[in-house]
Amino acid sequence: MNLTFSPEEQAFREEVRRFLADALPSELRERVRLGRHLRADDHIRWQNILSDQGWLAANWPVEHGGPGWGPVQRHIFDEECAAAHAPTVVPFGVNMVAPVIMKFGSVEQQQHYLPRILNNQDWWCQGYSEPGAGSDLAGLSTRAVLDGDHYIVNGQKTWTTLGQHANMMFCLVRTDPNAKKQAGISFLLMDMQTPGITVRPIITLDGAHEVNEVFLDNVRVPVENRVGEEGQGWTCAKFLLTHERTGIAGLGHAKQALRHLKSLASRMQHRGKPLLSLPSFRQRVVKAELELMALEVTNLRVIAAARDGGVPGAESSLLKVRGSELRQEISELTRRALGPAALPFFPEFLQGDESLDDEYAQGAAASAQYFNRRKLSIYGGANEIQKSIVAKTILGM
Amino acid sequence: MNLTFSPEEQAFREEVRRFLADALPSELRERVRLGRHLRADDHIRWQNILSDQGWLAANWPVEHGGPGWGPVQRHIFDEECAAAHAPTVVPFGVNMVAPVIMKFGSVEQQQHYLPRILNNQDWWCQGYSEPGAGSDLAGLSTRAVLDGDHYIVNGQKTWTTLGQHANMMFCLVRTDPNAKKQAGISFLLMDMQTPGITVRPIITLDGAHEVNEVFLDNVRVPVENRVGEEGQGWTCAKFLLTHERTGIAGLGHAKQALRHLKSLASRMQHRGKPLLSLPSFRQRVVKAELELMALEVTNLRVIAAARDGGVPGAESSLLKVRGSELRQEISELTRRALGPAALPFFPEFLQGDESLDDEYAQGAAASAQYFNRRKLSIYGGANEIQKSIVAKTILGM
Amino acid sequence: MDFALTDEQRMLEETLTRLVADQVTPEQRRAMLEAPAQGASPLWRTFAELGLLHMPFSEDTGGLGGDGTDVMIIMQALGRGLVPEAYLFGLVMPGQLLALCANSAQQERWLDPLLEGEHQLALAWQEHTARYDAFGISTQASQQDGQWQLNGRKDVVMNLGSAAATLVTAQLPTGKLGVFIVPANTQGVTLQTYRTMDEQPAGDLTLNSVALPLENCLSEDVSDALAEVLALGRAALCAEAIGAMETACDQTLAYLKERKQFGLPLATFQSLQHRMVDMHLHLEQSRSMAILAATSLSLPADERDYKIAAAKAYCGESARFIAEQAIQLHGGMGMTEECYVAHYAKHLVMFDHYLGDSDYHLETVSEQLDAA
Amino acid sequence: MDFALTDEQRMLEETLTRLVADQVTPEQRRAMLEAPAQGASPLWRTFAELGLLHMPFSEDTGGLGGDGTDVMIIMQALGRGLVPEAYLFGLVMPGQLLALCANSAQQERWLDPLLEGEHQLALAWQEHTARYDAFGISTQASQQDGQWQLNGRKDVVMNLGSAAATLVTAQLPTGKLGVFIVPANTQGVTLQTYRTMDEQPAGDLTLNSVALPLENCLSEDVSDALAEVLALGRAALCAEAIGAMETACDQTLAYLKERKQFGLPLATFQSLQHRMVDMHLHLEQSRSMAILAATSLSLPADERDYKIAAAKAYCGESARFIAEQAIQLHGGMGMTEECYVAHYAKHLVMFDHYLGDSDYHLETVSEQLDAA
Repeated sequence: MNLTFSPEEQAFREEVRRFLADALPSELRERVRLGRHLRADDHIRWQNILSDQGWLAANWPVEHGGPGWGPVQRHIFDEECAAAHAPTVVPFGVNMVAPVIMKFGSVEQQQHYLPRILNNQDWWCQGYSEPGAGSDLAGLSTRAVLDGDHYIVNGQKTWTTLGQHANMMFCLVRTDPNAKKQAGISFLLMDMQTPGITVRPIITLDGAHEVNEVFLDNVRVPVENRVGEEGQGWTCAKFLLTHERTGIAGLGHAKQALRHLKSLASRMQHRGKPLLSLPSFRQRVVKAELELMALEVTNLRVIAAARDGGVPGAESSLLKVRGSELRQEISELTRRALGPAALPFFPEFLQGDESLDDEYAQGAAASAQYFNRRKLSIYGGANEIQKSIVAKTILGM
Repeated sequence: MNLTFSPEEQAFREEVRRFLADALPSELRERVRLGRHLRADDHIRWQNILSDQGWLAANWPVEHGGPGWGPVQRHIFDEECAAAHAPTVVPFGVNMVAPVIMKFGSVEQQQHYLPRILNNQDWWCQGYSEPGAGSDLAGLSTRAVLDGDHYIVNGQKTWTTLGQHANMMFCLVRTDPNAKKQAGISFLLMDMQTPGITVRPIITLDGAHEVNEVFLDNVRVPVENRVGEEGQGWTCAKFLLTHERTGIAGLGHAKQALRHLKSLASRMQHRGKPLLSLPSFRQRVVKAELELMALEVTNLRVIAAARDGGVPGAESSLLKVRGSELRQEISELTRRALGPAALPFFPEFLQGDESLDDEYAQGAAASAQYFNRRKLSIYGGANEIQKSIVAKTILGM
Repeated sequence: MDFALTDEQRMLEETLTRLVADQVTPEQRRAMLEAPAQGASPLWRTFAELGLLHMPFSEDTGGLGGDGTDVMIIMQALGRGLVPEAYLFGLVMPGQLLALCANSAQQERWLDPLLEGEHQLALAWQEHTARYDAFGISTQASQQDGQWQLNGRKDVVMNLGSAAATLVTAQLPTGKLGVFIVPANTQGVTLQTYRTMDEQPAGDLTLNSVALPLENCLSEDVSDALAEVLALGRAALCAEAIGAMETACDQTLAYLKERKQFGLPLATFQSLQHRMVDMHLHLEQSRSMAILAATSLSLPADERDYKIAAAKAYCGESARFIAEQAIQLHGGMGMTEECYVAHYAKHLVMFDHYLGDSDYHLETVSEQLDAA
Repeated sequence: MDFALTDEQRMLEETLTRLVADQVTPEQRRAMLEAPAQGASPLWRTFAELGLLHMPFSEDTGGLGGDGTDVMIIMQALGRGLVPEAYLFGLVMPGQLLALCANSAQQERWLDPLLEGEHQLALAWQEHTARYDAFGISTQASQQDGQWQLNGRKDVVMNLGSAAATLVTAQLPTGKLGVFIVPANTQGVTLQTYRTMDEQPAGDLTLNSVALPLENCLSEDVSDALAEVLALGRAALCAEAIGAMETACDQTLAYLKERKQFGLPLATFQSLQHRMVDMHLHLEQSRSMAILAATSLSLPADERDYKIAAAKAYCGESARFIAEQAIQLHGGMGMTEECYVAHYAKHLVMFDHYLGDSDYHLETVSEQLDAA
């Protein structure tokens, strides 16, 4: 066994690093570094740069316009992007609906949608969760009734991330109310301009507008916008959930956040000494460092398994549970590190273009991010659900 | 509100302290201090001293020969006994079967058994748990069938603490197999000399012989040895469980153990400095100190409520859960504090009269006690069961 | 040893509980936050009528002579409703410092109107460079031409924007710590106000060659009094947190009972039951610590500060645990502004940043550990 | 980056797994502990036949040139069965120190027979007064009349009673650390042997004016070699703990599936399911750390020691967590000697006391934190 990257992989890392140094606009880098919210334009600007480089669709095969990277390269790319404070690629198009369209979609769908994703023409959002269902995804009740060559869709979706910017939504709907739970679900693509679709913001406790409710009121969706067969929606959804989850631990972000934390806690002073030397604080940083080391090797084990042809299964639950806990712990320590300076809240600074005294600007996002990171253990199947999955699928309980 | 003891209570504490200084034999004190196991004689010797002083039956009313103490005095007495390294009174007679006999027993039973408990003539043990039932006490299957003026008892009891020394056992048996679970249970008193009773030791992972299995093979128990009515056994058992549990947190022991830990960790050296100054270790001691402070006030709240006529309910589950966790944590830190000296295991020293180099004698019991203390979160209803009780009875879940 | 409330205390508790339930519903609270009253709010006037503004002050300074328990009862009730009034930061702490330090003329000028509800004050003790340490500050005061001159900056001063005057600590040339009363609009003073993450009004105060008449100096050696006021403030914050924890637990329990998943109420899932029990264990243990803090205020300073540091550290950790679990058990709902429990969670997390966090206070406990 | 085993390694793993399953059943293990073999046990002879005794040594010292991964595979398999043989303490650690320090005559005398299974050794580096620090010791060695003379005491020397000779570290007059080979029955040496809490043979070694010929000094500056051997030992212990954790998890899972309470298998209770998952999370994360340790042995000393300290600290905490949960989930059964999992729990808890506990290693990590 060895844990070192091959010379080719190291050269690739250098290449990514050079690209990021050259191509990432400093305004964007600074915005991400300070934890300010990105505007739609900011996302598009960066994704166009990636697209021009051919690196937007990191996990697409070459035949569809991807760079043909394996899991190790994708891992390196993610890690370097996080280290460079590059904006995260909005995943709903390129990483989520695209693989489903490649796997289950018709040739027409592939030819129409994939290029539009690659060149950022479409902004996709996800219509999965519903107000009544929570982590019980298959309990969804949005109905789609066939009416000639259209489905008429009625219902409500929620937690639709960045839906306010999207012009397309992929959506799970119930096409057969009599089939048992998972069997009656289909996978539809909707144009957000269709009459009957209303997007209403959900403001989260960090003051951000990141998620939305989407109301569907007699929305007419052409039958050709269904991906796969009727009733095959759950298969598409499961494929998407289990498909490619090596990035799920968010390790690149955790590493960057821990570096930032250590630097911050070295600068902050407690009675004339760096906060990082205060035993109770230092101990928690040391524990986070250890957890990160372990998680990094676990992540590499999963990546190596994927590279060697394995399908990551319940390990991704493990990575999600421990990864989200670690990122939450780091966000907690970062907020604490700021001391009283974590108290003031400047939503205009985080959301807009205003400037702020450097004294506050450097830490302005810390408290908001702490609260924002609470979502990591809730969304995509709450950690309690992940544990039940592991109990069931790995331990046979 | 105030947390100070009254002048009378403080005077009582002084009285107890003087008594312990005068009356507790130094061999016993030393044996308890070093964590060596007590022999039957050791227990009897101390309980006779307490009996002579009129303090053996701390929670008995005056009419039965108790000192008539209230909850606060009992708390002070327990705390001082622990601080002075006095042997714990074997509770099965004086604290467990006696209150049941007082409440549910006949006048004859009271007149026969209570004086014998008071003067240590009988050594009682408890026949509650069964191999198949675990924390599900009411699931017991030991059968008692009426045969004239005797019950014929068949079955098996387990976890019978110090049963090897006992001449009497109180026992839950199923007298009506057709009644639903709790309803068919009766409470019997058995002479351990009765033919058909076999006691088999269970050696625990700390090498101690503390608990036993008791096999009951056609044991004939006179009907007059039943306490209360037939089928009333569960009522007796529940009365015993909820009756007097202010001592359940074991706080006197926790306080003493934490004092010992701090003293030990100040003496042990890590690279030329006291172990107690090593940040990761010190932080855990600080946390234990805080938990003890909180638990002490919680305990006083429960005691004050009992004094003012309240019946301690689910708070005792709280005290048990947190109290056992704290005592386990202190036992863990004590073992760790010893460093490599925690490794050698000297069962002969712990069990017998042999001496040992002072180097090892002072810490010889630490590892064994750490393992022994694991029982605190298991017996008397495992902590998981305690939490389910709180969820049900307090939170209505 | 007594944990029972007196009849008067029980009455106070009931009155306040009713008041908060009636007048600080989620909607009313939102309205108060969105359009803060100019001058004394109706609720503040009610506080005045109920005697709350007099309660924490000794009788010889015109108060009702309430003790730690009385303050605890009030703060706990305010915490239950997350009441957006600066009772602690605008009244109790600055008022208590005046009561301890000020001469009768100063008390007449500043303390009496405070107790009558005619104005509020602020206490500016905190500076970023000193973190949570009230004594290692760098704001300077010196006498020149028969006046005091102040230079420096005070950070995250609670209730700054609504204060008729701010009590400002400063280093004196003697090496001691002094405290000055700085009326609003004094020349050389600039305010930057904002809200905290948990929606409380605060601000930074810059003092640029601020000239003050001699009588604006309240004390030329305020250390002991300031320590006493900080102790009181910390005990009061613990009590407030208990109130907020109670509500957060209640709301979470109600949500678990009501909300269904996989066809069953969440309250029937054992892992969630046990988590809910853990929240209650934290609450009850923290309540014990808050009681310990409230009843320690009259102890000698060392013992008082040790116990209150322990309580503040303990409650800080519990508050965060309960906040995080309340969010988690509410699922996505707990992440939204609309969900009332989210506001409690914000306060319970940010609690730790007021008057010293648990690292700061653990350090105090740790320093005295061997002696304890 | 490669986590796959080579074909040889896979074969080694399979052979050992089978061997342990066949020859170290709970009953066989108990018998071995109750009546230890005089001289090499049958199992040790099998180890010799399989090449295990040669495996960890470089080819130029007569070994098979196995690396960290090979040692990991072996130790993990031994840990799974809690095999009562002193593979690490009686062979790998003293042997490796000989391989690093000894001249060829010394190797011929002591190392060759070790690899042939003809004797075992012990390594005495630990002293109570130095706690886990191998370098702050007080045993002294000095030359007198053409001989070395040793005075001091070594504590908790593993495998002491079965060792043909013990490698003893001592302070030299030069201020450096030396290492000496002390044959059993040397005059002036007294042994007090005992078993550890987790049933391993150990003892204390007192050296009272022990005279040794010059050739019994293996090195007059052993610090680097000793650090290397301790690093190897720590990595090996982590691997062994992984094996023991696996078995403890397996046995606990099997118990939960089999045992019923309130009419249902324990495995159906959600809170126990999640606890069992937590045990697995600890196991998998610890496995990663054990791999990190095994693959760090060839790194520069600083980096090696940093990573191995991190791994040992991490595995120490996980091992204890798994041990405690295994006992708890087994209920009263887990408290008894009869229950096999109790023996794993004992080892997993005491694991932390071998070659430095997690406080000790966390301190090492902490010292290098900023640099990391």
